[in-house]
Amino acid sequence: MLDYIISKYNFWIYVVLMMIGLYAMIGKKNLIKKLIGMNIFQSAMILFYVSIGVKAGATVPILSGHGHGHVHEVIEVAKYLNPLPHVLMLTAIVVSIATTGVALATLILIYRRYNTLEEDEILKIRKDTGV
Amino acid sequence: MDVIYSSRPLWAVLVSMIAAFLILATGEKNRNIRESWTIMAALAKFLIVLSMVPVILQGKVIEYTIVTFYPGLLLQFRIDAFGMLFGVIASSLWILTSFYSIGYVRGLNEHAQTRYFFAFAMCLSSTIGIAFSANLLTFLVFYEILTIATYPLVIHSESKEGIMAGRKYLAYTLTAGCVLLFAIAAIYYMTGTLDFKAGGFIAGSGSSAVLIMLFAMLIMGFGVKAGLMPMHEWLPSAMVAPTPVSALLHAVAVVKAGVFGCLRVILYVFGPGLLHDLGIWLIMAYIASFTIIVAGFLALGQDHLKRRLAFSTINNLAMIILGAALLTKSSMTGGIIHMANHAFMKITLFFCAGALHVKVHKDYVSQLDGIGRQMPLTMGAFAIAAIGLSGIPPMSGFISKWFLCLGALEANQIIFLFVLMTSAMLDVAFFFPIIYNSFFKKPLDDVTPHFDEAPMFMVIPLVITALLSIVFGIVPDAFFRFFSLTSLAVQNIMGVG
Amino acid sequence: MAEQFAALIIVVPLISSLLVPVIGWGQKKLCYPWVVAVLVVPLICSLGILNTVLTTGKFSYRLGGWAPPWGIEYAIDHLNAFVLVIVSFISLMVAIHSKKSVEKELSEKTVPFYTLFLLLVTGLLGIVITGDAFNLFVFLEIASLSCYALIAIGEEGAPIAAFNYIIIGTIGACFYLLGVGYLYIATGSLNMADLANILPDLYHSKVILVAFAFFTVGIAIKGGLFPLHTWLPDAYCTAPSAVSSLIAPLMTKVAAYVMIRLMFTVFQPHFSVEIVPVFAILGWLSVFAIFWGGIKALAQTDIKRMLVYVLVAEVGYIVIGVSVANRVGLTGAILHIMNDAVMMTCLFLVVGAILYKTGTREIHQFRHLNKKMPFTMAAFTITALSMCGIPPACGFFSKWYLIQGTIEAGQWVWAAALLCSSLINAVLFFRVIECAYLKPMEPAYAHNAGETHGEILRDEAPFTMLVPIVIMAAGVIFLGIFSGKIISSVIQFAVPASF
Amino acid sequence: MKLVALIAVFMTGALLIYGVEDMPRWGDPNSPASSHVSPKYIQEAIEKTATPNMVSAVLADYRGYDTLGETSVIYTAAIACILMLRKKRKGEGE
Repeated sequence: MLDYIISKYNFWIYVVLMMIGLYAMIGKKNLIKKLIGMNIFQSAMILFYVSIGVKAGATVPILSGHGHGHVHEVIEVAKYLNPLPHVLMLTAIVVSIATTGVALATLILIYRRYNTLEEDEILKIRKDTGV
Repeated sequence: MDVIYSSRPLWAVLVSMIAAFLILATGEKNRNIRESWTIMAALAKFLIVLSMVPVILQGKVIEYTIVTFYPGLLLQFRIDAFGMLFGVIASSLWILTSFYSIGYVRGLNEHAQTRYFFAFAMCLSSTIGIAFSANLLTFLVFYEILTIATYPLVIHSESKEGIMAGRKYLAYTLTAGCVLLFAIAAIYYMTGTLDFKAGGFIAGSGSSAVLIMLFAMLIMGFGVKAGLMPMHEWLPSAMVAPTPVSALLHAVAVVKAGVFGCLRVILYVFGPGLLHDLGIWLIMAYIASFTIIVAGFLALGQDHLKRRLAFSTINNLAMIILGAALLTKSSMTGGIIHMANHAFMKITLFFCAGALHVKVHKDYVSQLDGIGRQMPLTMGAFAIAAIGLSGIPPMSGFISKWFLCLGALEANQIIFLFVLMTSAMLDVAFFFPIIYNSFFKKPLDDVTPHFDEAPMFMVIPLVITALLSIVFGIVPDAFFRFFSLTSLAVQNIMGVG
Repeated sequence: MAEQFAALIIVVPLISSLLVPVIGWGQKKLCYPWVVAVLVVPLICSLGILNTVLTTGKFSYRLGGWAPPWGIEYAIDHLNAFVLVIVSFISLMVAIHSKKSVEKELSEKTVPFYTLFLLLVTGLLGIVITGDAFNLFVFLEIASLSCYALIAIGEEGAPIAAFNYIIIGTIGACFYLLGVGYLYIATGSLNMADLANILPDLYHSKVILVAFAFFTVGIAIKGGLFPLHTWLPDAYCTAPSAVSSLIAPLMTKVAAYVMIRLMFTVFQPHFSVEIVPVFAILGWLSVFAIFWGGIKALAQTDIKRMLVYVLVAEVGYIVIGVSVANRVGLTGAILHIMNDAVMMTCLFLVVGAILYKTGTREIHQFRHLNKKMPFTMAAFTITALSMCGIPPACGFFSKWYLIQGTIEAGQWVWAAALLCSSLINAVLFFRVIECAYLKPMEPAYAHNAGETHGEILRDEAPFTMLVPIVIMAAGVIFLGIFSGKIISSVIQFAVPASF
Repeated sequence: MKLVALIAVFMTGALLIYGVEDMPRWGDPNSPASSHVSPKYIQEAIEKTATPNMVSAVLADYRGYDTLGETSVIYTAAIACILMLRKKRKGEGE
């Protein structure tokens, strides 16, 4: 049992992180906190993906000593990590940054209009102004 | 059976649809041109329909496929004797109603006349579509178009009452449309076809419980428009519509479409044999009888002339359904021929009510004392039609009632004979006081004691329809060959079933 | 030729979106004609693709020449060729329509608006055309990001709606990505066709089950399926009218497409039907969606808000078609993707035109609209009738197939929900029609028969708005009449072969 | 609301963990993820793309199209911020 838990501890960690983020996104009233939750959520996802690429006993997927020219000897697959998840996560990181940027921009808009970023206060202001 | 492929059915439907858009394009400014579209379309439609009658009488059918959706699922016209009969009724009466409408709306200086004529033409287009449709899907398509096209006519007055009536009308008919859609989809799923077939096509495709449920749904769906009780509520309310609308649509096109649908279901989807086996014909007949009697009594209680006529319509339509439900040769003949006879007589009555409304602004039965002296032609026509509806010879109503009674005897159901007798008595009870009062009672103060009729545009059509109801009483096969068509239709059904 | 079409359909709007700021820098007014001209290209391309698919069958386009599953491919079959045509056609129509309303609502933001507009279209097209699960996510994000921003510049309350959308939309997208990750762990592949080959052996793996669950939830969020639709009404309603007429019809439909793609081609239908009871759940949720959307719509006085709730119900329609999981139901669902896209676009365009002309969206202020804007209102009426399922408009036919599907599946309640929803729609739309056509009921009017009383001048929407509206309304009728043709030539091949 | 959020979060978490059960051990070199598609990247990258860094090779070449999408995402975000935040400067007409 313990062995089982340890053998997959990467998953436990990312699940816990992700749930923290998810809870912040759904449960928090402050919009900035929601945004932070979103970032935690996405980071957890990135961790998850990157951990898929891990192979025991392998190293980073960069060929050493083959800076230029062709390779003649056979490359051992087991020696290098799986590069694909890393690639995917480079894209996902960019996406997450872009999303954060857009979200921050909307937060600026919201703050300009209501002078607060607390969800219930905004709701109250909107109710009072009769919208 | 010989099948002739021809695009004439399509043109019969399209001609008034095209006219509808021409009317819309012409608009309020050029009234005379607009009205000429209506009349031209009416004449053209009638001629197209009439030109097909001889072919049908030779025992052939005319077919035209508009579009195929799926194998076995298509929009198609197929004209058989039964559809032809309905087509002839609707298209011939449209001409008269067109003239009458012109007199009516101009006489009252109505608003939104363009919309009125547009919707009218659309209604006729879909009515003919219903008459000629070859399968349930086509039927449903035109049936729904008819529902929508009638709506602007029901709410024509744009008064609160009118809008409420419109809502009620839509509530009833659209719900019915949904029920129909479901039932028809289920039939298609079960049988893979929707084509009408004399004597029915659905037998053996499902358990009897399912078939009975489908039958109930279909009759409910079509019965709403036919004013079958207890789904009749919208019809008297819809009498707020202008009188030509009530005349053509609530006496001929719309409600007849409902009855036509019921008959199609009874005779061409389920078929006499199956209904007999399932034993629902008797229930159907009882429902119809119930409607006949109750509507008769309710009519007695109405003071508003058009509402009284509306209940009389419900009463007569139920009689048609009763004829079909009894499943004997004579009763079917009586029911089908009554579709034609009732149409001519009832339209006369509505025309008269409209003439009264336009000329002397009287809508209530109690206001009609002595009006016969002022408007003898109108009230004379009224008398003829009323007598006819009560089933007194030599008017055409007698013929249909005769066959219906014969049918009741053939079916060994004496009780329905009594129903028919009671109904005739009720007819007498709610029509004869009107005739008596208008001719023999001392005129009310506001009645002009000398001859002063409604506009000729209105009087001539109603005189023609009144005369026709006498002619059909004496020579049932005159002009339009209604009788031959009827017997041909019955032959087709009985030949198979 | 078709391969070039497949490449161009994404690249042209993408590159053109880079050029919009350049063009707008010189002359702002040129943005609009540029965008319209550019959007003609995807339409032509998609028609070319559809034509190729119809004549030679499905094909794939390898980006960079790398063979799948190592590289990314566009896998084009009947289903996505069909959806591509819908997306590109509707985006063109909305672009044409947008001229005046953008000038009025967003006058100083024309340039970035049109840039994002093109990017949004690119994203939607990319989602539909791609054959790679991760690539789909990237395009989903392009579409979503532009969506968020376009919504945020709407009326009062739009930024909050947009922020909520960002949060929930990100959850949706991330759930999708989690699903992809789980599939990748179990299979090692990202290519949809490759996944479809590998998956059948793994159907009983828990990883696959979880992946499937996350896919479903993620897509349901993006498509606004009840009860995950909570972000949708505010977001779509507060957006500028040009934006809502683009995203309201298309976002939900594209999500529905992704759902069909994942459930029936990546996973085999028998997995989605037998191993996971997902369709029972989805079907019942759709029933709730239909009723909830309908009832909420009844409570609205603002026509745009009403339409948005109707949209929630319409999503339910499509999902019911998917959930019955039989051939005819799915045909109905795919048909309804097209029909509903056309109808919804038409309705939103009409609302945009009315808002532009009269400045109001309140239904009770629609008096005399039939006189002021006869063509717009005629288009509205036709589409409204189609929404109520009146033949021969297209709404009737999708309803027909959907009901056939429910009957075949023996789901009577679902069928009843579909039927009830047409009645609810009838109430909704006839209420509007009554207000627009019949409300001139001042007491004086009733007698004076409208001869000269209160002459109402015609004040029709501008030409650029009217043209797409009329085209869409005509489309509603034509798609209805030719639905048989469309089904027999396209949709029946689009339904996955395993049915 | 908090309670609902908590329940939703726990359900999601439970689902994720449920799926973990059938996953390969962490770092297992024979897991499908490491054995189906990726070996070819490792073996052929240098030969086909002349890039010793396999991540770069996949990023810019095999899956270069994703990267194009990624840059578009950045572009979208930039334009989105401009659209939302840019205000009319004084003196700028219309």
